[in-house]
Amino acid sequence: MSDLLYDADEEALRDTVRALLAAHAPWQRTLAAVDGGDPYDATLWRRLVDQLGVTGLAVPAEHGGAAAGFREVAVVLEELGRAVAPVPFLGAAVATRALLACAEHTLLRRLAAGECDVTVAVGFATAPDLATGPEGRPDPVTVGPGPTLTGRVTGVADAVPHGLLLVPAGDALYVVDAAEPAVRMSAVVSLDATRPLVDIEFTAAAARPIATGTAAADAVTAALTAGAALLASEQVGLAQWCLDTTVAYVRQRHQFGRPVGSFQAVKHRLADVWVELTEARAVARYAADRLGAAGPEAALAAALAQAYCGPVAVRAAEVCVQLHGGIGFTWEHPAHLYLKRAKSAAIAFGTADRHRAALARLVDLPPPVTATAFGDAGR
Amino acid sequence: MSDLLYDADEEALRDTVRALLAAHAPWQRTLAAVDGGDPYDATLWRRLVDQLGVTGLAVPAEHGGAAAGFREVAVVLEELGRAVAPVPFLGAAVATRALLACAEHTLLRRLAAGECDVTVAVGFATAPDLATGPEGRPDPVTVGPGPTLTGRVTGVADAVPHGLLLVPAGDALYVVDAAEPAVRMSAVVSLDATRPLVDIEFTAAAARPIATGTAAADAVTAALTAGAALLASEQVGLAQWCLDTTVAYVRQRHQFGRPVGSFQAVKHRLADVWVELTEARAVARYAADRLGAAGPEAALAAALAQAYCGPVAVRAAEVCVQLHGGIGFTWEHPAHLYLKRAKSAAIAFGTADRHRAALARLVDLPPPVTATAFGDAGR
Amino acid sequence: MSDHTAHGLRALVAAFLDTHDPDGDRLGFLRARFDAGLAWVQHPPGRGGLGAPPQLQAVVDDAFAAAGAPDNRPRRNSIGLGMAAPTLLRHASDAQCRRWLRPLWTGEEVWCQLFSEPDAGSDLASLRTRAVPDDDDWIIDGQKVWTSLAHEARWAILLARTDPAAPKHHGITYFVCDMTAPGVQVRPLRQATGEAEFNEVFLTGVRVPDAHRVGAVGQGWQIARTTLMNERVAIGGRPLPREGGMVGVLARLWRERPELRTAGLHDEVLRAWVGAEAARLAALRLRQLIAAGEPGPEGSAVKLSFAELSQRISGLEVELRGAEGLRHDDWTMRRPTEPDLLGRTATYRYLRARGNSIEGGTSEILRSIIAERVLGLPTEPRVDR
Amino acid sequence: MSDHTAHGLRALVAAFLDTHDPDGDRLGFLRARFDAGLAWVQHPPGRGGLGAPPQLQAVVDDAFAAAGAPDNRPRRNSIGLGMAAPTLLRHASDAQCRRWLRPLWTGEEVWCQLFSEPDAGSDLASLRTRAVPDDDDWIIDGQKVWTSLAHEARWAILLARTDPAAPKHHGITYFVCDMTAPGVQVRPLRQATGEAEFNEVFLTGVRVPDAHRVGAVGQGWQIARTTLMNERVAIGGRPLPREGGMVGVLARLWRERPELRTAGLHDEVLRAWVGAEAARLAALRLRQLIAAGEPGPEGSAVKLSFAELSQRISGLEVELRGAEGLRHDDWTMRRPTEPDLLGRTATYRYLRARGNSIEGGTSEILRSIIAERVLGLPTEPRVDR
Repeated sequence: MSDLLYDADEEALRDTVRALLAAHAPWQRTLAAVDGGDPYDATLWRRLVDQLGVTGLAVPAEHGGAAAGFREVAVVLEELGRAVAPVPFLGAAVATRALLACAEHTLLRRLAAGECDVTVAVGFATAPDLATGPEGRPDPVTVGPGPTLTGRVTGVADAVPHGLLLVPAGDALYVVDAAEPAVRMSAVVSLDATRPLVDIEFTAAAARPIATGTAAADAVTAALTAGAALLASEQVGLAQWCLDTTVAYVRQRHQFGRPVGSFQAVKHRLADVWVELTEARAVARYAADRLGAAGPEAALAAALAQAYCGPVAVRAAEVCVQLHGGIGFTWEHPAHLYLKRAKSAAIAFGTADRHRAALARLVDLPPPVTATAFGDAGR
Repeated sequence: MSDLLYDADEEALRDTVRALLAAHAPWQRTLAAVDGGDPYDATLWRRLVDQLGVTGLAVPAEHGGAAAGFREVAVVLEELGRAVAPVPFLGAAVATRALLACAEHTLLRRLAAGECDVTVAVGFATAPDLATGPEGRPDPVTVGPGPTLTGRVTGVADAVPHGLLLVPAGDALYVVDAAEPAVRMSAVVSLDATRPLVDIEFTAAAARPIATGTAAADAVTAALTAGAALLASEQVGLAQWCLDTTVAYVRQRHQFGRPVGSFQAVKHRLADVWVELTEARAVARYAADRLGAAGPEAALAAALAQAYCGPVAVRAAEVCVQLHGGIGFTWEHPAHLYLKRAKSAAIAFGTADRHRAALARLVDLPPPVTATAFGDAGR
Repeated sequence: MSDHTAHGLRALVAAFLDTHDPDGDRLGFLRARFDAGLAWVQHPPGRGGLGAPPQLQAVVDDAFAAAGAPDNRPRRNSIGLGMAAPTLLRHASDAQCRRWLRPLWTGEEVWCQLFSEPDAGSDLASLRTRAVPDDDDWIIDGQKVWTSLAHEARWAILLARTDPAAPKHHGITYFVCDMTAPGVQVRPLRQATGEAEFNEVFLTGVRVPDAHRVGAVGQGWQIARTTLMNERVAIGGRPLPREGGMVGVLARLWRERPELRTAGLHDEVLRAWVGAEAARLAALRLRQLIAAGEPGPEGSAVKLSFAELSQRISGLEVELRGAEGLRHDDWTMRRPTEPDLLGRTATYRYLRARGNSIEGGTSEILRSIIAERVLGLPTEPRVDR
Repeated sequence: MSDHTAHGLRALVAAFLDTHDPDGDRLGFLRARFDAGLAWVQHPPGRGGLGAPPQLQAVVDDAFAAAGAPDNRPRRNSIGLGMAAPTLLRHASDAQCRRWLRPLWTGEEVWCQLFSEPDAGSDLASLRTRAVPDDDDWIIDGQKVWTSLAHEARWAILLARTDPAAPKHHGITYFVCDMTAPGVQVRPLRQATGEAEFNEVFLTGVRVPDAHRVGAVGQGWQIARTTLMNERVAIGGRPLPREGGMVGVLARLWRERPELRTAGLHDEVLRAWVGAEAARLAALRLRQLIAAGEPGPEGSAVKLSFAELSQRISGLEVELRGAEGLRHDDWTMRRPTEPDLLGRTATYRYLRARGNSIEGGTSEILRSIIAERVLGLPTEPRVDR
């Protein structure tokens, strides 16, 4: 039986991260960075890496990590979601899972030590079940001549300049240095302005394979499964902020001589958000806990997480905007940052309907046999 | 442009039917009949047929009818739905459409004159697009030797003893006299106790073909399309009763020192029912109006009607039960009669999802090309 | 008296089984188990327990089940075990506990609940049943409704108004009423399903000894809150395996009847599965959270989800069955002790589930409780006090 | 003056076109059309109309369009035409109508609305902007918000409090404010979309002549209801062809991009299509109902459905686009005169549509209006009057 609670270490980690974000990443700073066109907060990221060692949390002690695990990574992501903090931690966690699968200990050690950023170079919308073969991949990259890569991968999240990229190409997984001139990253205008996306062009870029064949495919699948599972905790943190902020607002805002929060329609809508959030938290904890498990349970928990938590976060953000009335619709209020992140996150690692289709396979609820959808059932 | 309102004749017809039902079909009488195990109200049916001539409404004047049309039939059905009246009018209307398609004027004249009951012998759950060929039909009936029919048709609504049955079999449409010993009707315990269903067994029953080939298939499709379209008006009437009754109840019922209807959660829920009902009425009127139209518009309007109005009536009945609290859940309150009819009607002539699939074809919104539903889209 | 660990309790059960034959006299075995403190281990010695941590109850139950010992048929006395017992344990006197708890736990005496009235549904505190003192008794007059098990019960927990002049929440007292007393009349109340799972209970000059009053006069409302919170936990709180409950029926139907499948309903079935699994994990997490504590308002969320899911899933199953969904099994009036949500037809499930959002606190009331007690939102302007 | 039939009005338009060149001076043509009573045929002669049945307006518009005549660019002056004009026609004096209606209709003068305030959103009647009499003028001080077109408008309809001591709905007066007057300051208000479609308007000692007061002092709230009912009809009431609006964008995307299709989203697209078509038919039926009457509370239903559908459909489109849905076109601040709901990206539509359930009456307020004015349900206990 999974432990779905937070243990004392996890609560302590949460407090530390929350305090650091409160001090250094208030939303006003994030909004100003978005306005300035350069949302990633490198200073904040260095603090998280150097002071708290977040990139080592899921790395075993023998490779220089904190040997805590993905449950702790999930707690950090909850807090980052709560603050819509513009740092590339989710991408680093996904890369960690890939490196663990490849037993790429040198890179794991450098990542844990905060010496380099590593990102899996796959479009942010890619679902785990789309990463397993070259024909399913949305942006195929070709190999050769020699150990070089050529091609274009679009919409990659958390790919910071001067970092390392893990690129699936052909039947292998390669490491490429993003600082090389043969790698061109161009920024995209992303819906979620606090999580920049880039298109990456490889022109015979030097590459080093770290896994081939099934091992490479499994590593990418494991990484994207981890992404889907961990993103759920970010979504829970985001939804919690939306609920807390809205509750505080409707308690204080008066209309018709009463606090807006005393109106039953408002109360019941927030109660529904709370119920959904309560369920999403259990689902996200389960997914984080099962990440280490063998067999189909990790895939099932991750698919469940994105089938459930993505829509919950979107609804929480939408209710936040709605119940703030006009003010929640302005650029000067942070609600739109959360709305945009929630809607983007609902696409990241595959939309909810894709994950439902994955569940259909995992729990044996197959689709109708005919393809036409017209003359299929006897009624 | 369709006229979506009720004209003066239609309003007058409504008033007449409503007055007759108020006098002769109060729900207490219907509930008592249900308890007695014989829900069809033959006396009421004779009044509707003989006094108001409802079976002649859609029959042209030259064949002894009132030459009013299916818009008027729909108005009568609204009132019957409002009263959950246990009479076989819907089945008669569906049969009228089949007889019109077959130009079977003798039977039309007898039907209009109230001399016989006629029913299309197809399972009540059959969608229009399932009636077009022997392979699609849920209960195939075989022909021969000679002009006789053998087979079993299950779950037929509005098939009264001693009436005539229109039976699709082979590539033709036949008339069979239900009073014949070769025809055995056995009652079913139906969810909607105010609309009995029967299973019908034909054992070399004498039959007379009234249409063959495409004409027969088209007649059955037209009849079931009419059923889907007209049922929407019954659903609108049913939903209107649920809304009116609930509004009256919550205005009078007090809890916490206030009328229950002054609580915002109750008010908003009923407002949502009203909005849906307003839309359902427009959809049902459109479907009734388009029934006479040539081309795909009648099929489209009927599919839209059942894709939209079926779920609206179910929700209205569910809200009616919920907002009545405990009393609405008792056998002594009529709400359950409406709930059961609404839920059954949502299956009659095909469930909403089937009609959405039909719309997909009619308005060119095709399903995904692959049948697996797993590896289908590039994201 | 012993070490309160899983190991220690397993040893206690083993010792008990050495001296009590699980295949012998059923009631004798259960009474002895109660007296040994192995009924409700978290409660105090003398009241069926040992003062052990509540999470060890499962250890004890598993050990008895493994030995093939008889259980107390908990579903036959759900109100007694789920609502009366927690309230008595917290608020009743020692003498009252001695009289009532053991036969309650063993199932010798079934309990029911006399709270709701025709005009006091969601607004339970507006109840009008009167209790008037008369020497050492109270004379009860009034009408109660929605009483399950009343026709089988020996005892009832009862709320009655003892001070009509006091503000509505302050004039109520909590009693235990003997259902065999003169003046208690039970009539079946038939529901939309055709069954009469509940009863109306008419109380006419019923004498209740003052010794059967629980808590102080006028404190009934506070005590009833213990009962009601336990009701919500009891309704929603059973641990389920994956695909336990109605979603399992739906999933099996989908697997076993490919001819029923349509593309449109496929996604609805998947959504229902996802919703049910999320609710299951949330209920599990709640159990982990309250393992050592009191039931809190969080139980309301579980009950709310349960009601919505059971309605949605049973409604979907009726549609998925199509032509079969038009048929019911039987409208004959029956008097079951509890609803048979998994055994009968989809139509029965659909109809019965409509009651899930009404009984034990409507979904509207639960949302207000969550908004006020969990989220701290302000109450509405009150006009009734 | 002539027969008010489709035939008669077509003849009038033909006669007008004989003497006025549609390719000549645009403003001259429009002014003459107004003076001929062919602007709003249902209104009285002298106010742009002929006193004809309102359903004949479409006949006249069609006849002018067929002749290639210039129109009055209605989308550039939507507040003027949709809200100010119906209010002025019903409540303003003859002199006021003479001054304002013609340039409003021709588009020479754009109008905006100064109703909402930062602390008076849904509770509009709690507005605090003050109007103090000073000789034949009123001196206005206050802050208004959510004012579209304020930066282009010559005139504004304005609500201000003239009697702070009166109950809140009785101390309000309706004015027309000259937006070029000293003391009027307009600042753009940027939204979640990045655009500044609205403005904040600061009013500091602005002089409004008493001749620009509409209706009696203290009657502003009653008059504003005309404006607001017309707003809701204007927002939701345009007749659309099938697949007009956002659902058409979604349907075309589905047809043209088979690689985006998934089984789960197929049913959602179909549900959206069904919902949009039902709402379209309901709006059509409402137009038929009110063709000859006044706008009533039914318009609230159309506005409510429009908001829900636009949000649902745009949200679905973003998901259907998948990887593309992660991308926006441009966050640069722009100042559009109206939202471009069909021209920009799905992400823009999604973000902009969130405002549809807030602006012009929140969906919560509209549900209460329907419950009270259509269904006759009781109001909530009021604490503010």
